[in-house]
Amino acid sequence: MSRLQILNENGDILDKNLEPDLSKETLIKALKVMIQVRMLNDKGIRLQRQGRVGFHIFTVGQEAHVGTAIALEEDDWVYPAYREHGIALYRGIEVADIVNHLFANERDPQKGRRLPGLFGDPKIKFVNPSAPIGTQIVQAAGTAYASKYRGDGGVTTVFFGDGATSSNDFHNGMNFGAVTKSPAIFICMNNQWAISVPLSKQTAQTEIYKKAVAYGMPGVQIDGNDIFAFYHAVKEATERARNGEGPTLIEAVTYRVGPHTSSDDPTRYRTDDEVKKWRVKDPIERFQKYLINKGYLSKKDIDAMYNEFEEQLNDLVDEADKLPKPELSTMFDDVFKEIPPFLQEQKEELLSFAEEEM
Amino acid sequence: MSRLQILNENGDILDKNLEPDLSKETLIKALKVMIQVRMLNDKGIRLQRQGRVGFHIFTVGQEAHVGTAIALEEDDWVYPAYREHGIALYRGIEVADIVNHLFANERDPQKGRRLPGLFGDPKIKFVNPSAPIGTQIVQAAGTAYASKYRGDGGVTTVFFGDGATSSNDFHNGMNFGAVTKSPAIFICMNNQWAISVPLSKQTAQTEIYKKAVAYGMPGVQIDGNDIFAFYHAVKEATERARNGEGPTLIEAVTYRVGPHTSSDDPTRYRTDDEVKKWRVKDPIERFQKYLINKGYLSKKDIDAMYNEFEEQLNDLVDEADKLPKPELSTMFDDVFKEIPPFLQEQKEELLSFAEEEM
Amino acid sequence: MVKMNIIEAIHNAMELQMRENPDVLVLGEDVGPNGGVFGTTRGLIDEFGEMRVIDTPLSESGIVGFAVGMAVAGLKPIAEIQFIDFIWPAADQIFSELAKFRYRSGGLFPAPMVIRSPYGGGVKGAHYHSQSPEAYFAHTPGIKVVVPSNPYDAKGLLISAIKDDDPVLFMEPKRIYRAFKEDIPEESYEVPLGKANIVKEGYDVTIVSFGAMLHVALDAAEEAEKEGISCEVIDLRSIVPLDIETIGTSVKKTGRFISVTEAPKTAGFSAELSALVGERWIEYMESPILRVTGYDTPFPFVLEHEYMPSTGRVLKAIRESFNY
Amino acid sequence: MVKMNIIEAIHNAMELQMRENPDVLVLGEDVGPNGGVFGTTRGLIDEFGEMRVIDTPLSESGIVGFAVGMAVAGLKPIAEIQFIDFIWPAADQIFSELAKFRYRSGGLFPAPMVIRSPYGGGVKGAHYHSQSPEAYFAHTPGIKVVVPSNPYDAKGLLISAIKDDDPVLFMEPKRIYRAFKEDIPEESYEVPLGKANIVKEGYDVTIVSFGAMLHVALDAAEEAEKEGISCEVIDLRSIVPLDIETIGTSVKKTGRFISVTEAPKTAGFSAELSALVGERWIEYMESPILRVTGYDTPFPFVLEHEYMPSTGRVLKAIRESFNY
Ligand SMILES: Cc1ncc(C[n+]2csc(CCOP(=O)(O)OP(=O)(O)O)c2C)c(N)n1
Ligand SMILES: Cc1ncc(C[n+]2csc(CCOP(=O)(O)OP(=O)(O)O)c2C)c(N)n1
Ligand SMILES: [Mg+2]
Ligand SMILES: [Mg+2]
Repeated sequence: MSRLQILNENGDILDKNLEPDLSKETLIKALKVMIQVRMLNDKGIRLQRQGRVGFHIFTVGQEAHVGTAIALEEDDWVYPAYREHGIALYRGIEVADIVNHLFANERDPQKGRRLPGLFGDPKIKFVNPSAPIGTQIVQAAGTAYASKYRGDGGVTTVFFGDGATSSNDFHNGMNFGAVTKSPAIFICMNNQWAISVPLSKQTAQTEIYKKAVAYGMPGVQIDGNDIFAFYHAVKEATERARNGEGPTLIEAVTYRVGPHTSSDDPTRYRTDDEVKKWRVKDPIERFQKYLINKGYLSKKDIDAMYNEFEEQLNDLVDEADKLPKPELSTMFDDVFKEIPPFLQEQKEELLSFAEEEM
Repeated sequence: MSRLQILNENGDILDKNLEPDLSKETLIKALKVMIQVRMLNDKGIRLQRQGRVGFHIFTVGQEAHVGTAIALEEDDWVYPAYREHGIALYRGIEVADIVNHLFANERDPQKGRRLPGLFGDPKIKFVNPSAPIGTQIVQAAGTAYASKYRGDGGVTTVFFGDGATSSNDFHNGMNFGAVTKSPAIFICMNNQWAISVPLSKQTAQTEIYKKAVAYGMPGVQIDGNDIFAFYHAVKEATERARNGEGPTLIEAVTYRVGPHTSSDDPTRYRTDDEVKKWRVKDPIERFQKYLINKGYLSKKDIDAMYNEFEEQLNDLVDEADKLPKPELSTMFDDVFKEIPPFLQEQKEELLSFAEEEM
Repeated sequence: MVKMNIIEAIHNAMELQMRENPDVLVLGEDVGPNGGVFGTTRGLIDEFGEMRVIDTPLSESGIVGFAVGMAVAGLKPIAEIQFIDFIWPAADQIFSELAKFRYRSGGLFPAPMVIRSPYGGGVKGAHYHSQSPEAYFAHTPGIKVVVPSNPYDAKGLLISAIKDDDPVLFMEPKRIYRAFKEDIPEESYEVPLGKANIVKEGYDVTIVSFGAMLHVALDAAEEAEKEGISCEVIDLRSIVPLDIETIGTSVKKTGRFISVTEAPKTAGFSAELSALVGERWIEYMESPILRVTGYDTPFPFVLEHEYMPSTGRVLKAIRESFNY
Repeated sequence: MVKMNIIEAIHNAMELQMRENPDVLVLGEDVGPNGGVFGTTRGLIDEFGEMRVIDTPLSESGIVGFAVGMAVAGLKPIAEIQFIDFIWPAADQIFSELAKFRYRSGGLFPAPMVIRSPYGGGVKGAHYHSQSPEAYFAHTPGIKVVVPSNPYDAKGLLISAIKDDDPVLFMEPKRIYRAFKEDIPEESYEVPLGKANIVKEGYDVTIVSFGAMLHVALDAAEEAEKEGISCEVIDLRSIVPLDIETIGTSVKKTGRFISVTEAPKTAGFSAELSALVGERWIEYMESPILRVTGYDTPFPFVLEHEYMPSTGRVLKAIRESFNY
């Protein structure tokens, strides 16, 4: 089997039969979201460098994942890894929620409890990501099972990296998903690196989609920088899933163009040449070209999209930056649904200490 | 790929080219060991039913694993699951050590610390098995790596069940073994059941050898009741391993003819018909037929083997049964190499309590 | 009223809850046609079908992680870990995921579910079928830990656990699974989480325990009574949340304290109990704050009864405490 | 003598041991060309090659289990867990395997090795890059647990750990990885496992801590000194085996006790310390046995400094203890 590519690096459709039948509005929305992801990334870097935000997770080069969101229904579930902000944006997360989260301020829906970039939103069934690698893969299989059990027709999609295929819960998720024939879609964002560890040191089976064989599940490999390949592969997988035919593994071959996070220095372990090779495969560039060729958008329209979001983002950042951090007392919320007496006591102790001395 | 069978159920060689070139002595020794395994099993059941021994692990029908031992060198390592007593016997464990272990008496090399059947012996590089399923698989990969690191030419073989393929450490062992190209041989004793869970509920890839694909490793399927198939497949795998070509997964298709352990009642979950179907595939019967056809042994010789071991076993049992359990003070040994002060204190406390009141 | 042992009470709790709430399902190794290796799920698959009573692959991380995903979607899974000694492959799903799901999401993603598992020694289970790891879970904020000591509580606590809005680890004292029967109501009832039970009143020494050890504590207390030492015996029932008030009331009355737990001593839950007494009620104490526990060795096999707290060892501690 | 911070001292210990003993090797995520995410293994791959400095797949269970297999074969692996928060996938290999290998085999199969891992909060690491799980390991018989608080000890304790005949978990206080440098010998030396260090003598209150919290305890003790309260500060260095004697000698002298640990309070290692005091030296105690700890919540992010023991909170406890 060969790697599925529909939209090539020049923005051309390789096989007209595979060109997705999507409305202009949908396509433009998808581009808008990809641009937002890119700009959130760039803004995040700057904020982190300025010390206004504590940490940054790079997403550059992996924005084609937005194709997944186009293929899903509103009631489907998504478990992101941590570079799939596009799914959340496409499904309608408030950009303000993301920005407040980055600043971990009092309006952060997650109450300032997570590293910037690790957010979820139940309104759009975008599950709050963990940091331990791989754990979400088997959880997603369980959520998919819930849809099967209820017969609600829902599908659960889960993202994870190439490094995550080595985790315990990749094995568990694939196995439990397949043996229960749950409507799950496993999407490996194979960006070639797990921090400094290259794929060749991660596994001796570097064609990750072939790992599906071990679980009796179909596996497909796609160009992970091609939004249409995503759309196509996910759409097919949802159909199988909704037909009761069980899960699919999709390997999206892409590249982590940026550092792992703001704490990482990739010059220690990889060459610039390799990175440059991938820059030309940029998923946004090619999609823009396609839309321009198609006559859906002009260069100017696209510039306007950037400018519009830039403004929105700047406003949100200004506002978010001014807000205080969550109140001290919130530390004790959400450990349990209700604060039990022993924790209430600890809370009072801290609050009274704070009053006296802080 | 088809399932490798060399010796069929009637004791006939299917393909003369594959008949192993082994000496009469070796073959007779192998039969003797298989018989010992069977008799240890039968004796163990009786002792357990009489309440003289606390627990029993059934081995009936899985004795063809002895073929592995023939293929290995003395310095190779073996990690058993818990039904591979034949490897230990072939490699020269003292039967008395096993019997004393079953009685958990003061001569038990493991000092009465384990359930009957879970024993190891460093003299024969037969590693003490765990009870948590699967953990040994990745340990074996590490031991194999040690041989590679030292360049000592050693190979590490590890056994595990079909149920164990679902464990975290199957995934880890296969992955670490393959990516480091360590000289490991992974042998899955696919006996169709994990207690009451049939293979079809364990995994959607019921051809277990195909799981090797996920790790970029060769996988082979053999008749797990055929001692020659074991010998052949393991021999080939050792050659690859010693050549630096990395590990192999061998799926030995066999059947757990008995209950899981003395605590299990298989009538709850499977039919007698299924069991009967497998009884005729008995690995010992067919090997005996082969040796008789070959003119290496007569029916009488074989009977003598049984009788001889029966006597040896009875003597050992009589002796073992009389011995007291390990001394109270041994409870505190081997937590650490030396007993640290805080533990010494606990030891003295218990000993003085025992003196006063027990 | 029906007479039930702990196994039957647990079975009954699940059966009733499954009838009442279609979101409740059961998963684990051998829970289907085999009915669980101890029989706690026997027959459930016949009544509720294999979509709701799931024989899983052999992976505890799989079982818990899969259940967490169900809980995220609003189901209420009861995950069985065959022996609690085998819970460690699931440690990441419990410590990093289940316990933190609600908190880390700012309350947006609760994932309440129940993990049931037999624990404890005294059944010739050796090394890996005997351990009592409550302390690991008690030290993990976000998960409740419950241990019944009798059939009535087993049923009522398990029903509460299933109905609870938080993750609950329900530890089952397998040593006394079938030790005795009690009259218990046929219908559903709850024993609240977080409330200890004063099993025996007394005024000289407070003894705190739970699960199978409660009975050892009680036996020792009765022996002590004969020697004229009056012990108050408290059954914690919940380890998290802990009923600190009931312990405090007792300690203030008796001025003497012993906890009885079977896990290794160092950093066991008994240490937490001692620490509470030492930080809150030291002024009332008339003698050292004692622990009777397992020793700091892995769980042995033939010497298990010497390893575990026995009536004799508890009695010795009572005398020591009283005669100090 | 050379000036080194903790990172450098740890690096140096490994480098020297690898030069001395060909059986020592290093494995973990990103330990190769990247030199570890904190730089503790930087350059080792250049000197020792990739057979001895192994970049592993992303699996902690794999890392520890693979290392256990090396140890069974007589090698001495040093396994790095990138952050101790990510140790849970390896829980089964540590709790069920590594810690029990020697015991369960009757002493026939020892498997000594070292697990190194950065731990602790105060570095804006949030939920999963901040935890301090020493209690889980201290409660597991068969594994030693060591935590240095300064470069000298870091090097000497790590060398002892590598040479030790038992498995050792070596927890590295990442908050003070680069906080200060000390003059330490260039050559190999050992700081014995199981020996605490009296960092500051005093006679009013005993404060016991370890790792990064030691410095918080010390700061508070110095503040207290100004108020006329003399604190003795003990750095445990080893949590298992614990130097009970040194603690006892101090407590008998001061009659007051506080432990300072950053993990959640319930069933933390501080509970063990309190329990020891309460069972052994209660007659000497002049005030409640106190703990200053993290709270019983998952580790927060923006509120981390409020969550963790601070000089202020320790000082408050000192005053409480002294003025009781
Ligand atoms: C269990 C666990 N171990 C280690 C880490 C540290 N860590 C964070 S991300 C990462 C690499 C992940 O690689 P991959 O899965 O390929 O995803 P990518 O970052 O490339 O998107 C590592 C090792 C972690 N978060 N969790
Ligand atoms: C981690 C773990 N979970 C559960 C168990 C309980 N258990 C013991 S053996 C077994 C089934 C093993 O099946 P398989 O691997 O196929 O080996 P077989 O017994 O068939 O030889 C189970 C579930 C265990 N020992 N370890
Ligand atoms: Mg990656
Ligand atoms: Mg099996």
